[in-house]
Amino acid sequence: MNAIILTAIWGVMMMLGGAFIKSKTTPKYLAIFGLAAIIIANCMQMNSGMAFFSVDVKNMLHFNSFNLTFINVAFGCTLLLFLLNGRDIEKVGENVSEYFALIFFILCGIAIISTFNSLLMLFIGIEIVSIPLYILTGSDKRNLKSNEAALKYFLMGAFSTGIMLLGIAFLYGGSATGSFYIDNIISGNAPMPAMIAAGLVLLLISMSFKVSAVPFHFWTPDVYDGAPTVFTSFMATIVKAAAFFAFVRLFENTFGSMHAQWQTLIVILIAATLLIGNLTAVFQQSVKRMLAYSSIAQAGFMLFSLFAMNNLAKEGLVLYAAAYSLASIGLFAVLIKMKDYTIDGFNGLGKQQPLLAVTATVFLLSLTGIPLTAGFQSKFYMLMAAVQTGQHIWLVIFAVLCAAISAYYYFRIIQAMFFKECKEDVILADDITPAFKILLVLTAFFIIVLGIFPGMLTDWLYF
Amino acid sequence: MDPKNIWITFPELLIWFPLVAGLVTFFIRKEKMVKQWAVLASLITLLISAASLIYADNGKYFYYNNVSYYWLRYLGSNFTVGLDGMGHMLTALTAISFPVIFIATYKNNYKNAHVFYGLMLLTQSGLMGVFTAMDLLVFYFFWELAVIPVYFLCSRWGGEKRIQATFKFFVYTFTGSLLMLVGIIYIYMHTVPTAAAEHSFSMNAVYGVMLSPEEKSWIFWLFFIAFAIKMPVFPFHTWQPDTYEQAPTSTTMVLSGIMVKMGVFAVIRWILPVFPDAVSKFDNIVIGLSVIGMIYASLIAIKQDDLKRFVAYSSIAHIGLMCAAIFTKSEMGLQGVMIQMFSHGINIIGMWIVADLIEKQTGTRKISELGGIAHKAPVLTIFLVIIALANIALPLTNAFVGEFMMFSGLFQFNFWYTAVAGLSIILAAVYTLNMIQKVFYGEANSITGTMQEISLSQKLILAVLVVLIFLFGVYPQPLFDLTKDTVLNIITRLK
Amino acid sequence: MSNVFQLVWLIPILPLLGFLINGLGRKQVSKTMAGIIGSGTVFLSFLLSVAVFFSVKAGNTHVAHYFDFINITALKIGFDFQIDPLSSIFLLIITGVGFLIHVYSTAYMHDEAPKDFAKYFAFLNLFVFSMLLLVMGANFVIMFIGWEGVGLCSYLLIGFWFKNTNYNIAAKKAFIMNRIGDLGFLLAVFWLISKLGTADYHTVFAGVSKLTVTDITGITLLLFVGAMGKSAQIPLYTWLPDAMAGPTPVSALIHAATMVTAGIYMIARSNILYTMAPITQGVVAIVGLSTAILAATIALKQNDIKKVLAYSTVSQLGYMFLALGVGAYTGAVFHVMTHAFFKALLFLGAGSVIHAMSGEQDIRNMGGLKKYMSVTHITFLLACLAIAGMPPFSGFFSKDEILAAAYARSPLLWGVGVAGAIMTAFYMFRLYAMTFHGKFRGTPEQEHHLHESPKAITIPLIILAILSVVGGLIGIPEIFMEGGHRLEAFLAPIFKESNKILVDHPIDHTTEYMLMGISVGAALIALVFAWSKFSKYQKADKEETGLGKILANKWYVDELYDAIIVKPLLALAKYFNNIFEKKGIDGFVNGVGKAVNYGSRQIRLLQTGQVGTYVLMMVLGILLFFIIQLFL
Amino acid sequence: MALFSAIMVVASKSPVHSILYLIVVFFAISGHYIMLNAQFLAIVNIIVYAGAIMVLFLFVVMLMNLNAESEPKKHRMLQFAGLISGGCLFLVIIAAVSESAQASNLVQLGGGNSGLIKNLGMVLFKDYVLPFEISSVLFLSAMIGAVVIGKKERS
Amino acid sequence: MEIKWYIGLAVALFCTGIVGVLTRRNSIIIFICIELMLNAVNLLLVAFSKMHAASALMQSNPDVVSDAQIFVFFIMVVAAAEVSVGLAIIVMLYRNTHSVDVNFLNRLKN
Repeated sequence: MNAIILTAIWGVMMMLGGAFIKSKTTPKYLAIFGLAAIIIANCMQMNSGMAFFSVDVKNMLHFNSFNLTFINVAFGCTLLLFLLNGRDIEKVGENVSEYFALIFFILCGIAIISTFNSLLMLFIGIEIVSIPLYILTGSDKRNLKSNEAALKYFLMGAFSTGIMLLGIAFLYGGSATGSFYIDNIISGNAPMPAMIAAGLVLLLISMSFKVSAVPFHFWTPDVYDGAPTVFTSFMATIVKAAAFFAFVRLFENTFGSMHAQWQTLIVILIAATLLIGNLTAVFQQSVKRMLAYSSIAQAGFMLFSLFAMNNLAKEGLVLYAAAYSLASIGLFAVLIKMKDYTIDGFNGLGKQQPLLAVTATVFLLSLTGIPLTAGFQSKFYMLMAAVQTGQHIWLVIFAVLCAAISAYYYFRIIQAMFFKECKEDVILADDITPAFKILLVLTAFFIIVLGIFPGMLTDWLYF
Repeated sequence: MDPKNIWITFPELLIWFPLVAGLVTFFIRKEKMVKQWAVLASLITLLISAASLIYADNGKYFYYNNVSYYWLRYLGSNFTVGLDGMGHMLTALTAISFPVIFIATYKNNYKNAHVFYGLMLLTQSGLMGVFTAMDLLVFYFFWELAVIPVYFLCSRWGGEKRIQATFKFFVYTFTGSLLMLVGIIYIYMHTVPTAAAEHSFSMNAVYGVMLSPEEKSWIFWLFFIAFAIKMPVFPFHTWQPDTYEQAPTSTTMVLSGIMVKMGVFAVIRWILPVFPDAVSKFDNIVIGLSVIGMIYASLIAIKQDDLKRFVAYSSIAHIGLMCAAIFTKSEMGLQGVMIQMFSHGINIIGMWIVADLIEKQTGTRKISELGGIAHKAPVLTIFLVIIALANIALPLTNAFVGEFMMFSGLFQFNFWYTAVAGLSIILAAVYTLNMIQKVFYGEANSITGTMQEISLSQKLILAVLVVLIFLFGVYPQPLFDLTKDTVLNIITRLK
Repeated sequence: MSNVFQLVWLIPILPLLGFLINGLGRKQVSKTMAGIIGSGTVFLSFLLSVAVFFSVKAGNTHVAHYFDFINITALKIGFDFQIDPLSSIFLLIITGVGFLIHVYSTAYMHDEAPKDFAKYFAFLNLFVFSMLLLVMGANFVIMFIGWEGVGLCSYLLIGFWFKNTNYNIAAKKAFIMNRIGDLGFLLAVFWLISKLGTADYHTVFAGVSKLTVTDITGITLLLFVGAMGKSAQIPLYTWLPDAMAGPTPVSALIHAATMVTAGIYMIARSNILYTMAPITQGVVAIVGLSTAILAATIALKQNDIKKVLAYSTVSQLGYMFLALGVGAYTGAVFHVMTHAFFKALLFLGAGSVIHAMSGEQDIRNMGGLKKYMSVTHITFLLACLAIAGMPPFSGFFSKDEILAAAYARSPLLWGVGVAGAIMTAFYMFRLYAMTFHGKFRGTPEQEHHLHESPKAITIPLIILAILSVVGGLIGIPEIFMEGGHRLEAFLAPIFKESNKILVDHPIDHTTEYMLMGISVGAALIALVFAWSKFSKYQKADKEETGLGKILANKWYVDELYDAIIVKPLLALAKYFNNIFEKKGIDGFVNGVGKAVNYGSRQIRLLQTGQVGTYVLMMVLGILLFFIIQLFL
Repeated sequence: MALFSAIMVVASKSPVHSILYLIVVFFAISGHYIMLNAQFLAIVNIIVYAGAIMVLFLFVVMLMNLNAESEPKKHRMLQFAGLISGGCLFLVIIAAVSESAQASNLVQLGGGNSGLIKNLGMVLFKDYVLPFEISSVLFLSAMIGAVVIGKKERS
Repeated sequence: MEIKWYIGLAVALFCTGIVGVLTRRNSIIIFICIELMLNAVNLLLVAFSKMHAASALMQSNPDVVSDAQIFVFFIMVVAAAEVSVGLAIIVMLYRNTHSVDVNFLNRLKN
């Protein structure tokens, strides 16, 4: 609760602040400060159940250490993003504080969709997340790509909203007494009535649109490519993770009891997502676009949590969210500093900026899933969860083969950085501050620590 | 001997010391200092390993050689490392190889040497981990970690086609180990619950896993492919010659001298005891592949014109024999493999050193361009002839004992496999003598005319190797005594 | 007396020491030093061998265990030596003849540079060491160690002048052919181990009854393959003539006196196995005999003095195997001994001739040498008489014993054997006559520094000559003198098991006299014919025709091997290397990568950038999911 | 009638017309609302949608004076495919759902007063106060967005 | 009057909207069609709420839930918000390209 209300309030503050503060840098510090405070508040609620506001939520939201932990992860990553790329947010346009305000609203939405207990809250939460995103995508107004991305995102987003609503409507109609509470829409694992089934399929589709699972992923590459890189990094990591969390939460609480009846769809989703995502990424020349596809591929792995639906899977999801977000944010942070976003643009980074190159390597290894990095642990959890179900082992094998393919494109960057000669003498767009370096190193370090002791994160989920 | 008053155990030392040393190396700037430091560090590791050999008796000094910490305790995986006979032998091999390699290639200069030597030491630490891991997950960790530094070493300091070659190597092994990972998880999910967690990765749990024969059969393949790629066994070998050819020689020495043993070791440690029935189900296929590989590789070796590729293929042939011998499941075969792992490590490193010396001086590896080195550098020649003959298992050299026992193990398994595999003895003679004759005998030509005799330090290193060769060729018993327990345990499990 | 046995380990160790000193210090030691060390060590072990011999003669044998070579629960192989009549005889031959040849070499190799000189002696000592190991080993593994060791040394010594590529190729050929044999040997050992769990002689021979007939036949045949390689029998004999590339003393020591007889030693050692395997015996006899004939025929037309001797060696070895095949083990060993004497003598003589002719080896360019080098001439003549089997020279006794045994088995064998003997006599005296009689056919400058060789060469010649004259007397047939066959009595303990089994149908004395008469007479005729034909030989370079041509080209055996084995093998290797490896396996691996790339390039096109298409895709997806979920 | 005009929305060439048709659709729907005695929603529908939103649309269209422009067709194939797949979807969903038409779920006209403003207001501000507040956040963000996007960049 | 007719109608409207999205290329019209879809959903929801209310009445419990109508209300709210943003985006694009044709949006592909 703290998180939701505080983010909302802070968003408003930022907005108003934008009206009075003229300097471009202050909003950043404001935002960082606020976010830090909010995280602390959230932790307080998590550890000692201390809530600043006593709102009767009428059971529309539901808080437990599990989703509070997730909120922490999401907010923490955002904080990291602010710290790393605050200056780049300033570069995007002139209404800096508004951007921050929007991000805060998005965070509010994220908090909602990770705690929702009623379809209504889910719907509103998702809208709160998406509408500001449309704007952020288009925020680079002069850039046609950005505009185009915004429109595409908006149209398809709205379309998927319609589908989701239809699904909700059917669920409502199909439920016994007509209710939007996810846990009493259906009970028992009897073969579900057709209307529920229809609702389920529609919801499944709209959610997989949000998490960009094949074949509902088409918006992803274009939008990620078009949007300003800072916001791409935000979208591709935190928002996506949140969407996943909502996805799992929804399906676990609503349809968990009849898991077996819709597993087939998930299997298809996973297979398609892994295949398309990895294959398409192989040939990309622009790193940004490649990362977009790789995010699809990673989504394929996260879908395993939906496939398995056991404790390992849930831990794994949180772990995966953290690992994937950290690595991607770090990588994007490096990418933003580059002049040329193509892979050749990275040539010889290892010589000019060894530190950047090394940290970037750690991120890439983590994304590939090499042991000793968080990436490995998360994949490991997912695979374990999948194997624990004891069915569709072929899918697991397929997944690891795809992971092998992913090594192919991630390592292209490593090769470029270390083993190729750079053409021009400077390949960075702007100078690197020591703080930036330290942060990167910290991130890398944290990734490795998580890779050795994933318990640090997963143990929070229980108490 | 109370475990409490042992503050650190040998396996830990063997893993952590090179790791720390390696990390330190990254921060030394002066190239000369880097080299000295690397040599020193590797020598200290050698001392540690020597000390551990003194306490090799696991009955008396169990707590010196085995230790376990909580790691992912809720997953039931603990950081368990220990040294049994095989572990002792292979860590010793690793510990010996690195100083030898460092000193032998002391004259080679690398761009940012500190990174190079740092990575080398990290590799050593990873290898030590693989050989000491007593927990399947820990094993998998080190298994991967040992490869990463090698990947960077090869594609940073290698030959001109290095990037593709190394990348092929990496993806190939990575795919293999991912498949193995699936197998690991599957086994884990079927281990019996323990007090700490509901499943466990610990060695005993894995050895005692309950699986139906069909499951075991296909998991066996998941594991075996991973190890077969690393060894490499016949159809999975194509990454090897390219990588050996492209990699910087000192890395190649690590690759072929020790890393190859990872595969052999892993088969003995993680396949034989876990899937005994699957092993006896597929032994014919595996042995068949290995034997084919031996002949195939030997034939190709005859045609090789590049010294490095030549050694690579000869090594494939030898590995084939080891793999075949393992799957005979006979004590004789396994003992042979044990001693052969050690001998092959020594011999092939020797081969690489000589090849490197020649390349450094003449600037070419083409066998056809060399010739007549024998009277330019007689000492070098003598060393090479000895090492090469050891490589083709002449009696009283270390390889002979190993091959003799492996063959007789294979013979007990099946006569015809042995007869066919035996042809490789002849072919080995053919290609080795061809090489010796072309490179060393005959008249010197323009390229080899400038050949100098090798320096004292190099002589010393080679002398050390040669001494080892003859020592274990005449009196191999120590190695047998060291590894006897391991072998017998495995045999009893196979029964 | 048994205290000698405490010292047997010195016998092989001394030459090893010599090897180490000469080998490591080859830059330091002077030529004389090297010579002294080399010959001295061998001489010492000769003395020891003599001592051992006498203590064995006194009737006690000895097995010494030094340390465990391999000791695991499944297999125990000790580093053991076994001293008994058989090995003691060979000890004498090896060290004795070896010593003489060392002495000879000091003079013969005198033109070499000091360090090569030292190297030469090092190798020679190493050879003696391995050979001793071979005969002293108490189990097949130790024997195999020596077995491969001698092969190695012969490789090193043949290729001693390594600048000459042809020599290297010859050396390589020798080594590889030996390896082929070694494989057979190894397989046999494995077979023994897998059946009896040990490789010790006494346990094996004791446990022979445990083996099935198949086992024994298989084992013996495989062992015989080993013998073929080492002792140059069909089909693995071609390396021996080429081996003449080495220095002549080497040829004398390795390729005449000792190494090539390792095969005979091995079979004699495991005689009991062979006795139990009649099939193998048949094979051995036939192979031996045919080798004898084939080699003899080839020898008829050779003009290189050493080649002739080489082929004669092959053919003599054939006789020995014939003996083994017909179960006359003693005869075989006997012939080994006598052959060691006279063949060594022949080679050394040839060496002295070559030395005098300053490297010339073609007998067509010699002739009339007897007036220049008398000692060589006399000794050579004696040796020729011995090998031609003229009584009372040593060759007569041994060869006669073999032929008699062959006759006992079947007259046919005997007949062919005699034919071989005749040819032997013929080509030996062709050689002798062309070399020493007639008038000199070489170049003037060769002629004017023709000279008798130095003492170091002639003294060994004389000693060997004496031996090859009287050497036969230790084995006088029963018919001449009761108990005259001392050798047989001496070796009896080794062969008694076999002799129990072997049914010997004795041939009455008249027949035996007749046989002797025939063979000797025939040989005599051939001898005289050859002498008369070639002592007036004139160089007439007319092209050989018909059979002569085939013989001169050694039946084209080398070409045959090259065509049916070497070339196909290389072609296969080439195919594997260039096609199968690159296109096949590696091609597949890379193909996967290419496939991924291609797929990526295609799938990429799905992303058209058109919102319409995207939505359409989505709708299709929706349709698909509905159908799957609700109607399937 | 609703259906017909809906189709016209899709079919008609000029945007203006389709907007007008859409308004018709809204009216039709509101009629249904009343029939389903959701009077409040009916009113809101008329006011918000037909009144506000559509006017907004009209403004935009006028401002771009698109009515003149007759858009060139996109390739028939794609259009046809769209038509087909839409139809299929319709059939599929109907087929899927109609199975579950139980007897009980007939919707009687009249009776019940759930739709009156009073009760709705009670529910809305008692039970649904949280979403109500939250939706304010939504509006805020939308507002900011509109401003950020809409306003001209200086410089 | 049975519920199924309402379902039919709503789904029909919805699919009409989809067809519109698929076939038209003027972004405004596409947007309008999406609005159409939303309204279809509204209709359906109201119908369902009525249905449940009716069944509740049959089981004769007076206080009738009308969540669905609230939900519809929120949908309208959200729709309004979306419209404002969406139109803003379209206008921005029109400023830059002087077209609202979605087919010209193909700078980003592959």
